[in-house]
Amino acid sequence: MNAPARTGEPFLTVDKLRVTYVLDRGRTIQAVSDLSFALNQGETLGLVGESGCGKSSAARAIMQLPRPSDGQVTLGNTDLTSLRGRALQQARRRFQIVFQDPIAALNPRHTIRQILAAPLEIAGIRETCADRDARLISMLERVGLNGAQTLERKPHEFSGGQCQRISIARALILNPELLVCDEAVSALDVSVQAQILNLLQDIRCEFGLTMLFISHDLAVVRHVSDRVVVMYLGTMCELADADAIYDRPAHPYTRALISAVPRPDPDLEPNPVQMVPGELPSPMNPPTGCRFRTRCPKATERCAAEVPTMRPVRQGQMVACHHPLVGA
Amino acid sequence: MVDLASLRPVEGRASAAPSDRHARAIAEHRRSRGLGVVFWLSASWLTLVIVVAAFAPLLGLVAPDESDWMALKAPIGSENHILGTDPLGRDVLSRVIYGARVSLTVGFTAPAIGVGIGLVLGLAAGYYRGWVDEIIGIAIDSWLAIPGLVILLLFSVLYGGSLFMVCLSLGLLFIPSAARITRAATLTCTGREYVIAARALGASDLRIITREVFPNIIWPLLAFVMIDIPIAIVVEGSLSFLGLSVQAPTPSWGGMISEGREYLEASPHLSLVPTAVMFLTVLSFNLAGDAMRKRVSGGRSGAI
Amino acid sequence: MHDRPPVLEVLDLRTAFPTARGMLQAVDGVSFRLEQGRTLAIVGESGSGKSVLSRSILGLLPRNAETGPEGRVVLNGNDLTRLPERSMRKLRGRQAAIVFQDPMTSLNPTMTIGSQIVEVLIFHMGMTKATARCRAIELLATVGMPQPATRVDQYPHQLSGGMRQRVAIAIAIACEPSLLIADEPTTALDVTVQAEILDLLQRQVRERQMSMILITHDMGIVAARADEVAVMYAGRIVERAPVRDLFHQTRMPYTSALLASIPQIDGGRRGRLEAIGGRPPDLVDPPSGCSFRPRCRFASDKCDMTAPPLAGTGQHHFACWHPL
Amino acid sequence: MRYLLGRVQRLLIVLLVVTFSTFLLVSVLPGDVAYQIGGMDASEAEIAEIREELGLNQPVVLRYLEWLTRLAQGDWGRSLLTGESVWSMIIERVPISLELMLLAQVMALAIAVPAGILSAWRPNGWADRFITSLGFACVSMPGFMTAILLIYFFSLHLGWLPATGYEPLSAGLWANLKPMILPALSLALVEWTVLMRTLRAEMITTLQENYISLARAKGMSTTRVLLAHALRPSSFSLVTILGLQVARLLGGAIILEQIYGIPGIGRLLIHAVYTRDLIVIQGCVTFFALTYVIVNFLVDLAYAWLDPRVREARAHG
Repeated sequence: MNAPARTGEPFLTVDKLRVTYVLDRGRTIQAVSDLSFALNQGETLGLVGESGCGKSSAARAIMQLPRPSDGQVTLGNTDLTSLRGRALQQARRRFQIVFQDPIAALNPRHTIRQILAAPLEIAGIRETCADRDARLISMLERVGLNGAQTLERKPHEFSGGQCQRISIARALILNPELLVCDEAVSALDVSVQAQILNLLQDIRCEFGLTMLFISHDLAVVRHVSDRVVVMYLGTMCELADADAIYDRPAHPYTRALISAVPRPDPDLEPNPVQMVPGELPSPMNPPTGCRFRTRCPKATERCAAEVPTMRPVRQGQMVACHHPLVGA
Repeated sequence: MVDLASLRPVEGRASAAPSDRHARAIAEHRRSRGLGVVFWLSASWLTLVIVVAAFAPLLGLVAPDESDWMALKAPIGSENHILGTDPLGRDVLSRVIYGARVSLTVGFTAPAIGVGIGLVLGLAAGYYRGWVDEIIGIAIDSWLAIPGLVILLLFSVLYGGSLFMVCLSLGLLFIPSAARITRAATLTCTGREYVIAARALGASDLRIITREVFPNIIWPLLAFVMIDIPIAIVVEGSLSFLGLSVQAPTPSWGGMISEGREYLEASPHLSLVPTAVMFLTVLSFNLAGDAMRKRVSGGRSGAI
Repeated sequence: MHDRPPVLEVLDLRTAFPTARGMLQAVDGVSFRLEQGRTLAIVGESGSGKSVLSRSILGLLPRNAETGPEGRVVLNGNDLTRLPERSMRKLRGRQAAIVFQDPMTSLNPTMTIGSQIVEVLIFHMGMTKATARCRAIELLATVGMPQPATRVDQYPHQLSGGMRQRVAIAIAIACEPSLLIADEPTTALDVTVQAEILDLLQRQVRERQMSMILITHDMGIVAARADEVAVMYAGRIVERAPVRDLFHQTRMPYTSALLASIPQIDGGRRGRLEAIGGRPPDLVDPPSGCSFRPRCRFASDKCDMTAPPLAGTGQHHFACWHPL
Repeated sequence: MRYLLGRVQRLLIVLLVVTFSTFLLVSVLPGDVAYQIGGMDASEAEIAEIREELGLNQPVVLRYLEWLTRLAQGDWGRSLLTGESVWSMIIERVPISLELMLLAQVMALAIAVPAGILSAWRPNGWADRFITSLGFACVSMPGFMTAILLIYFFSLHLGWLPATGYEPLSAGLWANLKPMILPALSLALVEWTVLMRTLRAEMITTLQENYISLARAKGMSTTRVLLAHALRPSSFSLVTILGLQVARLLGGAIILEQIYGIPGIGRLLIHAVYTRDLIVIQGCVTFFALTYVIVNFLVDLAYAWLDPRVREARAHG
């Protein structure tokens, strides 16, 4: 499963990404502040956090849908944030996205052929109908659908799982290098989710894809990712290899998140919630210093005074906390 | 109330011999979604009116403005004037038929103009937002601030009673509502993921508008146009009632009703015949439009 | 254990909806019993009929729904299926209450949360407005709402998802019902808030000796919070057992396949998940015999012929000709 | 509060745009008013002199600005024909049009609200079908046709109600109301359908919401669910449509005022248009634009009162 990170230099680097939404007349919300990470070719990075932590805004910013308010995103050696107009549209072939709601991601009025042919038309690939159909059918077969029967039908005739397969086919048809999955399996049932996760694993190896997997489901993220980023209220808490972050979490929030997930084993007593009970602070005026301090059992004055910066605590594990859980 | 959509069954072949329960359910569903007898009744009346109006000259009718001095204010049923004549001896039946031409032309062209322009404005406002949306919004508000009839008055007085001008000025009246409906539909549509997915594929704005947005907003708009047609006929009727629509010799329903007003006591049929014909036509448009809207929007129609 | 009559007894309940392709059999003959103070988890994927079951029990179905004539729902001795709407209404909220899934839409946006609690108290308990308001504030405190006295006059949009679900729970337990149905109460919430809400639910149910039906699709919640479990598939209960038996001695192939396809958060086992093949069943035209047959590894012609009845020893029942 | 200031600013712009465009439109009118004043046989010199005196030769923009500044000081200008102050003409007729419009709206609402709720409760039930087809019948009958039919039955045949005329309130309430019933009814018969359909569509969507299922699960009776729970969240677009209608009805009752002989603003405007009395036309249109702006503003306030979410957003806004 862990495709070896082949080439050394990073393939996708995100540097100090910031996303700010402007509410009416001058009030702004910082959905993402100072997100930075590097991803090697063929590696999968999990982006996990509760709702409102900015993981989806980060994914959309990386996809330049819309462009981030600040910070840089480079894919291979092209700086996506500086691209404009035609150049950006051309570059989009190299990175694609799969959305959460499978049905809403497909235009209800188009047939599956129109949906899958769109990327080819936009990229200006001219070919005869026969060749194009053959290409579409082979891609549909590749994602586990009966190609011939599917082309003529419309999205409402398919189940959630099938629509997601069609979305994946559309994303892969131009042979992208980066695939962003924004809660791609969250809307699916467990049995269908397993099918799609297996499919994602197969295509990752076959297409040599680098993947960014965004989800609130920690178990799914662990299953899919090589490395994981944990976010809270727009900021990065921790970045580490998947096994390290789940077995030896360094940030109190990561530990609280992992312990809160109910395990499917009746003999385990549900763990007590390791967080100060209370509500998520409003993103409009986040707490000073470390944003998690209002719910952190280990918060001190220093946490309120000084914003913690990401620093390594173990080999391949970085954390933004003044009192990391070392040796936990 | 469980929303049926969440229970949407996965595709599967309809069983070969549906048991009676299945048949009953399918029939019940088709009935509530079908067009129904009301639709066919109104559709047939409309076709009758359109055909008769279009081929009026071939029907061998008396010319609408030809006065038969022998039979002034003849009652209904007199020999060569089935629906009688008006005080100037003109045949009521032929005037009603030729009057239909005015009403139908206005009824179809005015909403077409209004929705045409409204569509473009609504699309631009809904898709580009920002200052485009602001300016179009103010223009629409200003347009609504002036009561419709005032504009019609000014226009008809300015340019006299040519049919073209009536259609144009009436068309302008339909722009705000069409623009608002299009803008609302465009806003919801651009929010959906398939538009964002198209952008992610590198599609240009033009392609997104024509291929992704337009096919999805055309249906609610067409359903809405069906409401405008009867309104156009009614407003044209009011205009000709005030004598501001097509000028005297050409007959129009509103004009006939207005002229017949003085003789309400003696020969009410002068007003009541055009009233009845106009009422039936407008009612048929409304009922046919509602039935089609039910079909398009899946059962729970009744949108304004 | 069985001296007292069960709080709720459901016998052969059937519910179907007319659709464009025929009758959709959402609940296809469900029977179970629920003793006082016990928590029964009903687990199943979407389209398995678990939500429709909860609404059928309380009679909250849309008008075009058809319920099987021989179905019985006996709550504290009275058979709800035979009650006229008027007396059914006296029961709802008084003897049985429900908490819905999406806190964002299950509270009236134009009414203060206080008035939505007071309404139930006045209608069912005959309290005056004043006493009902104090009781509402007490209830908000018991469900863990900070500064209940000020929050009582706030509107739902001023509260977070977790807080709104607490208000929904306060409404549900206001009249001390004997049965509480929680229809996926935490699915729309984050995992940390989820734990708090489930703790709250379990505490209230234990303190008030209520029986609870917890509907969910998350096996983790089932393992942690339920006494007994019923697994639903295509409108039928395919396996029913105490929670430990279900996890450790699973007999129904569907249940074991479901457990195997859940990604694990502990331990490094990665590799491919054992996904169940095929697609969820079509409830309008269900397969003959056992509805899991097309996706089951152990299927035989017998499974194709007749649907297996829910049988088994002691408290562990399952509907399968070739149990594991 | 900033939100409301934004709204006021936008509505002022609308006011300016409306008045300027009308001024432009009106000044292009053929058949110069000077001829009206000078009479048909007036000589060219006299006509030129009248035009000069009334300042009709100045460029349009200048005349508009001059008119605007005078309006700002409360001077609505004088009628070119009778010399009577426009403001007094309008003020004299406003109560009449207002009374007609209010009566019609009250009647329309009294029919539309119960009908809307009833038909939304059982979509496609017998009540819904009956009310909807009744609605279509009323909408298909334009105002002037209903007026004629009402006159034909109630005043000509039965003679209960007068067909025309207007009695000021000073002549006694019933004397005032009597001639108003038929016109208000013919107006209400058309307007109630739009209100009913808006409320029906909104109610149908609201009744699908979860909080309605919760209300039923709480054991609330159907009437309580419909009135206490479903009505308020469904009344938002009803208020908007009501606002639009009120603004339109003030000017839109032109035909009925003509038929029923009620000296409202509508008739004043028609007369001004026929006689090309620019200043009066401008005055009337400005008055309509003003009512539209004010009514829109009131609708916004009603929104805040009805929907706490909007009130909350605006408190911060």
